[in-house]
Amino acid sequence: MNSYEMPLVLFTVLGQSAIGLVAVSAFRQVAGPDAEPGRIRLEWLAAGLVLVAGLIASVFHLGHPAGMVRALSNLGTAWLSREALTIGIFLVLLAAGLILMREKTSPMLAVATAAAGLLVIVTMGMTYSPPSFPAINNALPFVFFCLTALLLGSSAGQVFAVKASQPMLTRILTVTLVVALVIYLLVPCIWLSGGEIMKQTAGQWLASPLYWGRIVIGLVLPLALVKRLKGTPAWLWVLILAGELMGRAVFFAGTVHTAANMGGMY
Amino acid sequence: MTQWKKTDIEQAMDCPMTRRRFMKWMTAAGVTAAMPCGFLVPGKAEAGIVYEGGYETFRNACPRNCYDTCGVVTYVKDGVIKFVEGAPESTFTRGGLCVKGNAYLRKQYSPDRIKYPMVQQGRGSGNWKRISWDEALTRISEKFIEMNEKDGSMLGLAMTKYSGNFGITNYGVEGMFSSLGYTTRMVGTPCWPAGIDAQNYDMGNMWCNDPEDMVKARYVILWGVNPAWCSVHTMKYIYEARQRGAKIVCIDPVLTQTAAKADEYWQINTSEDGALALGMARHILDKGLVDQDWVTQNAVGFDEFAGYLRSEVTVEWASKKSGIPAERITRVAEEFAAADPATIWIGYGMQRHVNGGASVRSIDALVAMTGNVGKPGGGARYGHLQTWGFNYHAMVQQPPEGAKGYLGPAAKGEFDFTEDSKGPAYANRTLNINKTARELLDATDPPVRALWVSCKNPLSQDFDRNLLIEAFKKMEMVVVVDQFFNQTVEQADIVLPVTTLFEEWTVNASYWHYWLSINEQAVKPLYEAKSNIEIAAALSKKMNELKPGSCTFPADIDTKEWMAKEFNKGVYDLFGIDSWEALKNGPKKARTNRLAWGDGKFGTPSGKYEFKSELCAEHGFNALPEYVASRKPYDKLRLLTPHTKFGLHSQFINLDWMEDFNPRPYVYIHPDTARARSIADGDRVRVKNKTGEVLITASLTDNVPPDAIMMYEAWFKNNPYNCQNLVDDTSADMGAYKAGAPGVAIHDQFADLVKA
Amino acid sequence: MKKQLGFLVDADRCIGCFTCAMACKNQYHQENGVIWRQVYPLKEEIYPHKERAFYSLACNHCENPACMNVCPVKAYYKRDEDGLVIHEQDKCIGCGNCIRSCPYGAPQYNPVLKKAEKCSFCHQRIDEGLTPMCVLSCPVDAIGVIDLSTLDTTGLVQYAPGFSRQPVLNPSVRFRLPRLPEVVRRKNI
Amino acid sequence: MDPEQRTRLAQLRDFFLARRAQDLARACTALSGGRTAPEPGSTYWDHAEFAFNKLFVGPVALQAPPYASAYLSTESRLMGEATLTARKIYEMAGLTSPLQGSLPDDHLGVELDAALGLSTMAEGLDAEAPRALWDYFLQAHLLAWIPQFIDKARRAEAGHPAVDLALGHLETWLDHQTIKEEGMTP
Repeated sequence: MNSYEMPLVLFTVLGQSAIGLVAVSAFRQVAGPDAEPGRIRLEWLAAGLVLVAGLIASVFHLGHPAGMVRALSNLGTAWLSREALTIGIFLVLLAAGLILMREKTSPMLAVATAAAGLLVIVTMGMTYSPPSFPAINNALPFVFFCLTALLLGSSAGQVFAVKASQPMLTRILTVTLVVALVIYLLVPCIWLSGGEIMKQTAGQWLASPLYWGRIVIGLVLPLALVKRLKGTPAWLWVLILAGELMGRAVFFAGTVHTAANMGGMY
Repeated sequence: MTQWKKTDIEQAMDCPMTRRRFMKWMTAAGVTAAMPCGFLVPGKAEAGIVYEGGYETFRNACPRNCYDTCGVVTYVKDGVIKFVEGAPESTFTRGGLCVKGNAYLRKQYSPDRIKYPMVQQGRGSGNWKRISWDEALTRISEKFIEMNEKDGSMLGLAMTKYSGNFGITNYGVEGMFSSLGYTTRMVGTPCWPAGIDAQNYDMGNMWCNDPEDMVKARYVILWGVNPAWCSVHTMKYIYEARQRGAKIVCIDPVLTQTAAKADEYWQINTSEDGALALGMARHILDKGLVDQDWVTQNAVGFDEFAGYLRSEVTVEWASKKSGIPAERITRVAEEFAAADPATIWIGYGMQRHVNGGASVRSIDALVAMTGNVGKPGGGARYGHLQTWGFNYHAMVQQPPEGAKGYLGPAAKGEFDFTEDSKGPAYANRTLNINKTARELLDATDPPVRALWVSCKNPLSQDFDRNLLIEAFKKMEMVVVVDQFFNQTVEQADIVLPVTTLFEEWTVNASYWHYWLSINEQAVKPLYEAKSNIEIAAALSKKMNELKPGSCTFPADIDTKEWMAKEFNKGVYDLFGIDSWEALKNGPKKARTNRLAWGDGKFGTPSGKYEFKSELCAEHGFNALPEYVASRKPYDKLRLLTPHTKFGLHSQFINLDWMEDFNPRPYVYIHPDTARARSIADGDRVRVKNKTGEVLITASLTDNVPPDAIMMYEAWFKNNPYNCQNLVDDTSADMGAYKAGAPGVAIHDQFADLVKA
Repeated sequence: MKKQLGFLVDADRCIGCFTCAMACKNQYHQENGVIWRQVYPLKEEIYPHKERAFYSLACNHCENPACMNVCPVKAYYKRDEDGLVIHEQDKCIGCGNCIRSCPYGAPQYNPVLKKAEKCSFCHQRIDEGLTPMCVLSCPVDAIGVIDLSTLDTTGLVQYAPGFSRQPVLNPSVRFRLPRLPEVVRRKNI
Repeated sequence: MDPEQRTRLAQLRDFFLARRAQDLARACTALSGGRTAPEPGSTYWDHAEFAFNKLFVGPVALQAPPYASAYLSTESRLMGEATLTARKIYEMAGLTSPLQGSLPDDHLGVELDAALGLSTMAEGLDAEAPRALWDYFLQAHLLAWIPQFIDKARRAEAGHPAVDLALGHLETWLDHQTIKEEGMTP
């Protein structure tokens, strides 16, 4: 078991939620019903605050936070530097959107910000899939992060969306919940047929109460609620956020590092 | 790599200019007036000696009880040891130490070192008061004088000392005791006495070739020895021998690290080594592979031995006893006889049995009948004391006149080279160190009243620990001289701080290789630590103060001079040096005596190798190296308690650096044995037998046979683990002849275990 | 191929005595628990006898080091003259990315300095023409310094069992595999 | 530092350099301003000495080693870099420990004694150099390890009211230095 790395859990989940909010709101503006798209300004402001909160959390992860300002110096090879850069771009675009917005942003800016958000998730996916974690040395982190973004984007988005576009958001949420449920149940099984370290990772995940907590509270319960209430209650995002936080904690603590098995099978 | 941030003032402090400017201000302001400090005093600014790179180098020697006894180079700056390294001049250690040697800095500068003489209010209570050396020695002297008056002799004072520090000047502890009068001595050794006696009966002395000539061997049998853990510097010669075509066979009840490096490993049934050796001897005899010329020329009694082999020994019997298939025994016996030269290294663990001596004799016979004794690259290697011919000036002290003592023969330990004192009939009362608990309890007229412990940790090393706790309770005073608060200091009345190897002058030789190393005092003793001879001198001064003439040990001594007094012409000739100063630029190797029995003149009464030893028969054993049965098991599983690579008896394992690599003890169990008791890997188990019990973590491995369990002897810092709770004090067969008392059957113990 | 120094880990000669690991501690006095060179016992799936064969591993000074590539503040550099990967601790911000990304666990976290640190191949000693302390201290010459550009690799293997295969990083370490003794067990138990 | 602080410092030095119960009793009575501390020789002071030895002296493994380099070196060792820095600071001030080489120079008692000396010298008129040295000794040395030491001593298993009294006074004296420090009054 590695350390839970709580600062990183908070940073990644909150960051991805903010990006999800912006992306879903952008989608609502561009492809949503032509009625007015809801309280966009408030939504983007919320996203901005959530992202800043995530960044503050990430500071606690650093041994020497003062050095954070130098984090961009290795853009050439380090995905972590690129991640910092893309987050910077996303924040700038978000701020621009907030300033220029009358009652909604120009679609061009909305899409650009969403694209920047996607770029952030790509760089995050690459940063957290080093060769030392065979189980996630692939596109899985990127998939997990996209799911987090979509889940929170569509669920938290309800709060800001106008009545008309809520069914669309609910549909997005339901689909994402189903996809996420399938992926999170399937991935450990795939690992069980993989190498030794993947098997151990699957073992750790399946043995972790947090993993099952996330499946039940973060995915199955919301799915059931959305089905029964035939809509997304405004508070549903709280359950989903709790599930994502639990899931991310398992992602960091339960994924087995190759160095933990030196001298053993690989 | 400290975390001092180089502030600018710190740089400023480094440069002398600031210091001079500061001094100038001091004198100008005339501030040398009344300094408020009560402790610090005006300093005199003379610069210390500064060498290249700012280091002074000193020569030291690791004084532990180890085959390798490495030469050490110590780097000192500002009176603080910064770094230690192996001495490069020795071809045996080649500039290297081991995992323990490299941890010496953590011993020297550990905050847990015992610093001051202290007295415990209530033994075992843990409540200690600090006292001065004067007070401590006064209490001790008053007790000794009171005992002398009550018993009319000093026999009530007992000393238990062995191999905690093999620096030659530390024999000053025995010297201190002699200078107090006739006292009680725990004599003998738990280590290797049965093997010493066996080799003395066979060849007249324990003498092995220079281990560096092992490269010439064509066949090497490592019999019950684990050099990969206990003599890491010898392994490279075994590898080189293999490189040159030798076959390496390892015979051991446990699949040790050495076994993993051998070509062929025999998992022998513990303590049946004698039977196996005799079986091989019988086959060699039948195949006519005996080196008849060598035997007729250099040995006596071979015919009787051959007769015994033909009538009593068969390969099948040997195979049944040892568990090794007959075809294996015959093949290796033939290969061994054919190889020229072939050698067998006999380990100390192998002779720690009730039939240990007999087993060593039968293996010696195997080497002799194949003509491999007295041959470079050959020999029955066990150990030697060729390089220990010092004056023992510190040990040889005269008792005060009029001292009364014990009437009767006094046994002498194997390191006691003094001739038998032809003086009055009085002698020290010698008790068997391997039955310390029983002897301390049973000794009468006078009973043992006071116990002095130095260079030894009885409550970690001596046997039948629960009985020893009783024995300690009976003592009126227990004085322990040690560096760390171990399980013996816990039961002491007075503890005296002793110096480490870096804080005393002494000289060290090895019982395996032929190098000699000086041990210079690199730094001042920390706190109020004193070396053993300084303690002896201080005690003598106090004794004579309270009762003139009660102690003949010189009252003030110079430890460097006492080290030099150990040297004599014999040592200088053997090492080709004209004074001990020559050892300041590195260890020196003995120039002669490195080929055991090369001249064919054996030390036996007959002057030849004695297959049949009358002396051995006189001492109550078989004249021939006959098979002696092993001990009847008194419990289900055999219990083995060998040594770990991370410590030397109870030293080093308590250091935090060592805890990084060796955090806790384990009992090693065969998976089948564990499954039968539903024990899984990592479970807490309770190992019990008639002597006591131990709570420990289980580790499943087939390195140990299904009918045995193994745990290593060790003292972990705050962990009550102690394998001596399970080991009783049953004696080995031989050992009294040369070591003063029989050995101890450490590996003839049995126990059972159950899930805790 | 450019000069690339690396360690030869001769698991056949190695007796698992931990002298190299302690010599490294004796030289650099790392914090308790921070271990630059560790002696890993081979598990029984790879070597049948428990804790009887070892790999002594520190930093493998890879050709394409993960630590150097992922460090956001460029606190690692690879020396051109001999390919050693050196960590500049004062640049380090303690983000732990190198610790997370190195498959061999070479970078360790120093809890007091709150920074990463790792084996530097004793490059100060290499520059003085000396050998690293671990290599010097080994009593059986089971660790050696090799130059991969001129190495005769007969009998050597890069990815020994029990050592994670990472071709992208291309660790500069070569192994000689441990031998197996012919074991004769007692038959009458 | 006002005289009252200085006497407090001297009493603390005597406390931590104490060899036996009487020394502890004398220092503690002084520290508590002679108020009704139990008279010396009663078992109160024996228990104080037992706890004092378990924490700071031995022979058991120390629960709170009173040496700077046990806290400022990479491993809890003595005679580390911090010891030699302390020795150099004493040298700068023309002072040396009479037990140099046997008692580590960075023992708490010795350092408090040095603090006494250095702070006095720093009071001088144009005492620019000693004030810099005293300030360095306080900031980079005393404040670097003594708080850790106090915390470790308090969390240790062995304890006694007399020891807590001394630790309390040590802490207040140290805080007093920092408050004065911020105030930058000479």
